[in-house]
Amino acid sequence: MKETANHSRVRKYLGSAFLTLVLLTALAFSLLVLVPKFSAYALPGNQRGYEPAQPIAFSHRLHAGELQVQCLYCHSGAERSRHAGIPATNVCMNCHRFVSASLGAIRAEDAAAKKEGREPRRIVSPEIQKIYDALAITDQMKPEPTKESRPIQWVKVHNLPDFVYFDHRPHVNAGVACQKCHGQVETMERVRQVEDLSMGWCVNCHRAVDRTGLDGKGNFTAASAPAAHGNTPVTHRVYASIDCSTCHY
Amino acid sequence: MSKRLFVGVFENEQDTLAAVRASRQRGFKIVDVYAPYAVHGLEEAMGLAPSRLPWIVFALGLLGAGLKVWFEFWTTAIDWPVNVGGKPFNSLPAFIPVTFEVMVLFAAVGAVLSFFFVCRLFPGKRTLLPVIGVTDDRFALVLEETDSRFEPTEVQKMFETLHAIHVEEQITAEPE
Amino acid sequence: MADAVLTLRPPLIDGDKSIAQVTHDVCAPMEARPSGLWWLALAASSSLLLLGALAIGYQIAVGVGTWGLNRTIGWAFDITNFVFWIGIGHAGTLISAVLFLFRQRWRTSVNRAAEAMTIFAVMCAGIFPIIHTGRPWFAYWLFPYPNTRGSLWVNFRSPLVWDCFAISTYFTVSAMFWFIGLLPDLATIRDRATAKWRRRLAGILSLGWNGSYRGWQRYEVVYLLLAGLGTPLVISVHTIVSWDFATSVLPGWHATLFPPYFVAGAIFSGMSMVLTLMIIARKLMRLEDYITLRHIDRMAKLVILTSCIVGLSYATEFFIALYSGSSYEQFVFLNRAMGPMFWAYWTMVSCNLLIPQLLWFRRIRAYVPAVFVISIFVNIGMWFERFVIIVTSLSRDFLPSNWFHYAPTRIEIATLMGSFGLFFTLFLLFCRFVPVIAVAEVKGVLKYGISHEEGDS
Amino acid sequence: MSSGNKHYWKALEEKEGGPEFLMDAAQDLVERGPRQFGRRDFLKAAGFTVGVAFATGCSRAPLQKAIPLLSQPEEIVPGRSLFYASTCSGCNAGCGVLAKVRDGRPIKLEGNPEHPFSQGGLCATGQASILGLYDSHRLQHPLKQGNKTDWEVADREILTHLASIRSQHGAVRFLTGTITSPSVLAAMQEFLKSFSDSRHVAYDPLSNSAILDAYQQTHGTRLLPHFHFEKAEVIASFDADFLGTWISPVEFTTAYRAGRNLEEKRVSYHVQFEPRMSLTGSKADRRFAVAPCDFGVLLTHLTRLVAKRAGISLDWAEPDASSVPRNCLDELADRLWRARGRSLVVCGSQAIQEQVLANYLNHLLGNYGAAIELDNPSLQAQGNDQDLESLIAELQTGKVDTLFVYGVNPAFDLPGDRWREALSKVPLLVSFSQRMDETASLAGYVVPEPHFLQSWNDTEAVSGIASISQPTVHPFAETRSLLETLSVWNGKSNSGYELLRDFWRARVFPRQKKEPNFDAFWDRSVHDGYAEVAPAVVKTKPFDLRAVQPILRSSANANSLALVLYPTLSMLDGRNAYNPWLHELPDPISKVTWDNYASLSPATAKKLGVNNGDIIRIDASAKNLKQLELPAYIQPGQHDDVVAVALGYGSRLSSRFAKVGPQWIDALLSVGENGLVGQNAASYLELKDGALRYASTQVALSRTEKQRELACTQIHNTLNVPEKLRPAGSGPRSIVQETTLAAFLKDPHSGVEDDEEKEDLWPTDHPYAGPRWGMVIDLNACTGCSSCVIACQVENNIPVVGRDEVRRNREMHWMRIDRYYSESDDGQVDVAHQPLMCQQCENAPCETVCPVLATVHSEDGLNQQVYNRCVGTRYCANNCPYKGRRFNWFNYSHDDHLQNLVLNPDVTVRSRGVMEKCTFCVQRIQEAKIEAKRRGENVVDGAVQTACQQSCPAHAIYFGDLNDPNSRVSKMMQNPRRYRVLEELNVRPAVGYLTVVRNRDQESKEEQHG
Repeated sequence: MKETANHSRVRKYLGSAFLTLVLLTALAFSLLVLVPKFSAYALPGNQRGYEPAQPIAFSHRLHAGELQVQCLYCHSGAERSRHAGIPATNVCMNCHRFVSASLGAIRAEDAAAKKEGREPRRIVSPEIQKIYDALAITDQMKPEPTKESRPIQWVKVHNLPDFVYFDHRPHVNAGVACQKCHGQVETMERVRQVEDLSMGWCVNCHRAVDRTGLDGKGNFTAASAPAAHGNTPVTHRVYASIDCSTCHY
Repeated sequence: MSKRLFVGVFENEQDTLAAVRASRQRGFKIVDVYAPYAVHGLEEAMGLAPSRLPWIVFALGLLGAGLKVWFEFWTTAIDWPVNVGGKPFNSLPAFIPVTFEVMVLFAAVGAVLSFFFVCRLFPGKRTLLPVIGVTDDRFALVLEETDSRFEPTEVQKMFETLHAIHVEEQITAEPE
Repeated sequence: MADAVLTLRPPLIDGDKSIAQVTHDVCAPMEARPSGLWWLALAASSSLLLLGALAIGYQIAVGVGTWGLNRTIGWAFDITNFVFWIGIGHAGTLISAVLFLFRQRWRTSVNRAAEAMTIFAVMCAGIFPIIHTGRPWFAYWLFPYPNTRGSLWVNFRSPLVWDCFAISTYFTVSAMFWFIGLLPDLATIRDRATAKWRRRLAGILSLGWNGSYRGWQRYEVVYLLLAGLGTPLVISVHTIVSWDFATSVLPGWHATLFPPYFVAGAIFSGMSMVLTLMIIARKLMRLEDYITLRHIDRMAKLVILTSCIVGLSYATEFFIALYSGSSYEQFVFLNRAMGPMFWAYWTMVSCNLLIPQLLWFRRIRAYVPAVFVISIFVNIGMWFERFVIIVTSLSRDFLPSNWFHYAPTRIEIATLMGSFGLFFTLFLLFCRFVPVIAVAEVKGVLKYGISHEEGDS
Repeated sequence: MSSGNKHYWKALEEKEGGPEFLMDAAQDLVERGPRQFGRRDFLKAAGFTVGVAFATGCSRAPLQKAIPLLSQPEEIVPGRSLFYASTCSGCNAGCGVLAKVRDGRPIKLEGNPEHPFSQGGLCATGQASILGLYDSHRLQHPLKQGNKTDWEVADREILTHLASIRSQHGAVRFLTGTITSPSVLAAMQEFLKSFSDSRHVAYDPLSNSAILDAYQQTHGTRLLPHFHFEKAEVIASFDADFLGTWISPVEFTTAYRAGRNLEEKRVSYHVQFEPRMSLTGSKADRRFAVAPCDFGVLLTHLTRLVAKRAGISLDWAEPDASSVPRNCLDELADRLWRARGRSLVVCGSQAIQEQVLANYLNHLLGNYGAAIELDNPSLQAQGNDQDLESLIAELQTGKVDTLFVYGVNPAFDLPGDRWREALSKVPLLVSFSQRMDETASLAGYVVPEPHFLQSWNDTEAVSGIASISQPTVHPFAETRSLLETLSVWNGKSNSGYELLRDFWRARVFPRQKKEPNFDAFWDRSVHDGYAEVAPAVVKTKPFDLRAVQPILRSSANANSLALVLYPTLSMLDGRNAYNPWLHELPDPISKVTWDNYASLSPATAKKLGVNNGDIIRIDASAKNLKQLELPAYIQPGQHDDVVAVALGYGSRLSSRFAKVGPQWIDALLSVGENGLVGQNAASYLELKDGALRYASTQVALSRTEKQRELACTQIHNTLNVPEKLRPAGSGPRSIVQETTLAAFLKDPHSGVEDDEEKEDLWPTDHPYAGPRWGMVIDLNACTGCSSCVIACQVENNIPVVGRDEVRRNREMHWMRIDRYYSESDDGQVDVAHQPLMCQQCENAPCETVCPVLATVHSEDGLNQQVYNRCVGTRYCANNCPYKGRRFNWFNYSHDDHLQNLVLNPDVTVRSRGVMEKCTFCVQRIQEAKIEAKRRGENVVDGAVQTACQQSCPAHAIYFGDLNDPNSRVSKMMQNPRRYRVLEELNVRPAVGYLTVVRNRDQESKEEQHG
């Protein structure tokens, strides 16, 4: 009777310890698995991390990063219009009328041609060829009557809900860096949505601007503080309203 | 460890009350009385201390009200002040109704939960009845043998004189 | 009735029952097979329920436009039904809480059913604020919860938000109150149950209640506390409902009188609904000994009282309008009485004010069928009261160019019927599976009335 | 909308990628419209519940494409609107418009503020004509015997036919409406010249032929003078609805308002004689209901009185007594005589004799050269009904071999059966109609025109003002403008652009001296939309007194009523029957939509024992015309012997509206038993002594047992509450506050109820430190013409809900015009028009009650409405004293993808179950703010114009920043006539109203209302 009790107590103890161990490891493991899993989940409409494949493997890293092409060179609408805009194909042609392939490829062709003692052929990279196809022109920039021109159908990356009106003008002209909302595009091979573009995200940035100014360093002049509407008209201040009708109408 | 209990079963509340009073005179330890309904006067007869539930509930009520009025003030005046119909951001009078409701909610839920807690009531609990019928029409007085002065026959006699319809002795092995 | 204290008063329960008998009488209908009548009633009410469900489904799928509303009259049947059902609910809490505080022991026979009625009525009421919105699937936006919008909270100045909190609190508290009261009876059922499933079920629900007096002592305290909380709650709830209208600028809505007026009206309608149900129940389930003529008599007296209060409110409204000197206000009330919807107004007055006066006569109070009919009239009248307040005020407000009329569509009527279907279906199920009378409490008062001065005062 | 934004296309042809443009636009719109729509359906929205939230949490939104242009024209920036000057073709008035073009598609027409006579105003028809561009029922290609064909075939066959006619010297007739385009006229003349027997017959369905014929008699030239209402101090109008539908309403409204400027204390006196209550009559200072048969006698009387004052004795016999009291005529004669040279008599009658008398009156009063100009006449109505008479004779005898029909619909807008049978006799009937109307359906060939925003054209509506219509978008389909078609048939086919340029170089350029070189002239004309050139020389003889004959007998005949056929400003002659916006636009007086009806005076209705909506039978069996059964409408102010029926209804173009609006179990059709909207009354027109008569038919009325509830947006007509419900001692409600000129001159504040600011319970937390938007509406200027209603509808994507929904009082117009009658003791019925929209209250009752903060106040004083936050409790609408809010009871259909292209991309298309309302065109405010920010300036006064304000021909609406003491609106807020509706509620509206001031002597008696 007695030792059975002891025995049972021992077994219970062991068992419980073992069980605890198992449970702890299981918990740790499941946390390891689940936490990233759940954090990856998002509420409906949140497309953060969206990175669609584009009809042309256009590299922002190459153009905006290495070659230092300014954002507004192609997305010139951002200054003048609500939409930053996707550049018209003829904008691409400003350069790609001359640049039809990577420098390396061209050099190689030249070398090969020299070796074979012939005229170097014009090298056209398959991606750039797509631009020419869109415009229905040959690599000699001559119209190609057989083909018909058709615009390139890019895939839209940053989609806002239909009932929100976002306007690039005030942001760009107030000096908000493109990267603030679009992330380090100049480092992206393919553009990815880095912010969740939720209402809270917009509103909280607007609040921050009103509190501490654009650079967030709090060097906000009295004139631009919301408190002092009177002596400076709304339209003048770097003042981000959080009125509903700023975005919803 | 085991206990020795004497259960006296009665038919109506008067007899039960009498029995309770008698047992206390004789200094028997009353474990509990079981009744199909709340018999009035038993509380005094058994000499139970008044419950402290009201204080818990009062505190919870205050808590609820406080939390709510703060929350309303914070949301409408601090976190996101909005001009609604030209009203001031802190429209305290308008916050009162909801505050009141939340106070009642906290208090009421608190009362019930703490009741379940102190009475150890929970779904699937194994019911312990001294005798069958205490939830129908029987009243049961349960005494416990405490010391040598405790005289079973005397208990028996007392119960009979107070017209208990039935007396029984139980040994329980329930842990303290 | 101070003289009653000295006189020998009749018992609360007839037939000099023994405790065991009480248990038996109340549990018998649950353990017996349901009568054909019950099945018939259930069939009727559940088919109404189905009809209502279809109507609501169609309305949610197609749009609120399927109701007879228009740009002048934004609320009609929906909110009328809402206020009506909330009102019905109030009698339950009144009987179980207020009368308990006043030590009205006769309540024990009716409070269980009354509380059940409260819960079911609040369920019916709760439907309407949700389905009346244009986008019911967003109704949850009325509750403040942290969100990705910044966070965007709710407008705590809006009576509709107050409603949300009031109704949900009211439902929770009534439900708990009801369950606490039910606890000992569930134990009783458990211990006398022969069917295994019933014992199992009652066993789980009764939480292991065993009638220990230490339990009883705290039980009494909690019950008292809940009653104490429920009483101001019930008043606050209908006050808040009345504020839906009182806080507006609309003539006919914008009245400080509303809170007491609405609370009285609620008790009025609730009491008569209790009468309606109890009179049916005592007949169906042979509980005449428990729900005695004296119970009916007392409730009838309450009905007269509240009817008079409501009548006074009607009069006061007119006086205030006259006294205010605002021609808009004055017009609204003239328009109620003599405008295109005069019929609704006079239905209301005759059902709520004139007909109940019959109850002054002891003979009529003692004649159950008469009381029954009157209670039905009051139910109708109180529905019309809300209809009149809401629709006639909206239909002709400040700018004559906006004046318009209102007629309900089939969908609306079906929805109203549906809510009655839900109510009666639930009530019938309740009669079948739950002791309609608070067994433990009745046992407690069995001995009362023989020569005690306790009892009603 | 500064003129700096205005651009012009050198030529559409030069613009690359035009089609992609539209594709892009379509893409964008197809996504915007329907996708929103989709999101609104219940199942998907239900997906917002938490359960589904996680399921859909990681899923991606539907793929969206962004399709740039291949090659982007310089001035085109996606997302920015451009304004192109053009000329409206809604009617013949030829008002100047600016077409707002967004991403390649026109989305709105606005009045061109610089245009000489329309001066920025644009009427409802003009505003709504943009919808015609996106009308999916417009003909997409030529038709042969009603079957699709292509232009080659059509041209070849028509030309061969014409060749044979030339050889056989057959008769060719060109039947058109008034053509104001000189280039088209020239081309047509050239075309007709090539036939031995050819004639151009022009008529106007709403004819003014009698006026021209009268001038033929009195001045020896058939012309329509140019009226200048702004120069008239006394206006006597004999049934001329010049503010509503007569000749050039926008121009006349603008001028009329200029002549009644209270701020400058110059107010014209306007007397109106008319059988029915017209829009113009509703504004008159003195108005007499006169039976049509009495006008002759009336004019004769007035002529005698004026002549007496002029010291001329007329040897005329004593005419019948006129229905207008003698003393009133005397008074009018006095006023006219006192204001001689500064007065104006206009007459809308189609009886040439009456017109001659009117001319004589003007002659006696010396108004020629002052308020009436003859040397640069109006060309807005050139129809000649005598030609029409001879034409039908020719048609019936089968003499005509080929008939071209352009711009009119004789099978519909002329006495139908007779014309249909006559037209069917023509071997070759060619129609240029844009739609399959009654005539087109009879035609052998239909060679459709494009919409006027799709082709080059020009207009000379008033001699000396040549304006240009330029295309703002490619034709979507195989349509060809008349100009091009004629050039093809004339054998030298060319693009419309070239044709117009050549014509202007040859014919218009020489008529001006300003610009030495044509290209500069052309560019400026296209940019401005018009050019002022030397008017064509017209020779008028001195007034010929022999023409003047008195009318002594009134043709009244007892026990029968005169049927008065009139145009409504929405349907006109029926040309707008395709347009749902105009069908749903409430008639400014009766407030009835989606129907025409027989309006009766209250007395007559009583006699017949009919109420509104009872169907009555109109019987003219005397002239063996088929009976007409129409619902009755009781119209205060109408003459007792008159039953008035609107023209332009019952067109086959309206058959498409059977199922417009939401469809559910209780929904009714929007059309009548005939499957059309309303019924065509044109068969009761009479072509008699050389003029189309609109009021000459005598009819008998009888009531039927049938009923048809009219879809009326306002069922209570006066500010007085019904007699038995009136609280003791309460007068009419002071919603519309008015006074008389006499009282006004004594005290400008007269008639305004005291309106001091009320105390607030709490100190306000809300200083409106930036701009604060406000509006003032001058009720005295407002004529109720309703162009603001349509302008608002176009600007704000307001859906059409259909007849049944309007009948249920669920129309969606954000801006409505309330109309109240009041009767003075002398039986004069006064009308007040009150435009009413959300009043943007400072203490808004709607905001306090919204549980979810879906409607709150902005820091510039707007009452914002956030559609996507709204759950639709309708609490706000219940609590709105003005009922300025509109609820989306259903999903209003946006499934016509072509029509969706008219949607304004700056405004959300609202979903089912949400509240919506006016927000002072907040999208325009935002645009102006952002642009100002971009330029680092303030928003200057006038930079933001609301749609209603922009379109108002009477310039009755002022909008701007109330915090800027120098803005026009804050000056108007200080105007002594300013009051606020329901001031006593202290909700503090941001909208002020200016009192109505009637040009009368007796003090205004408020009790008279009712």
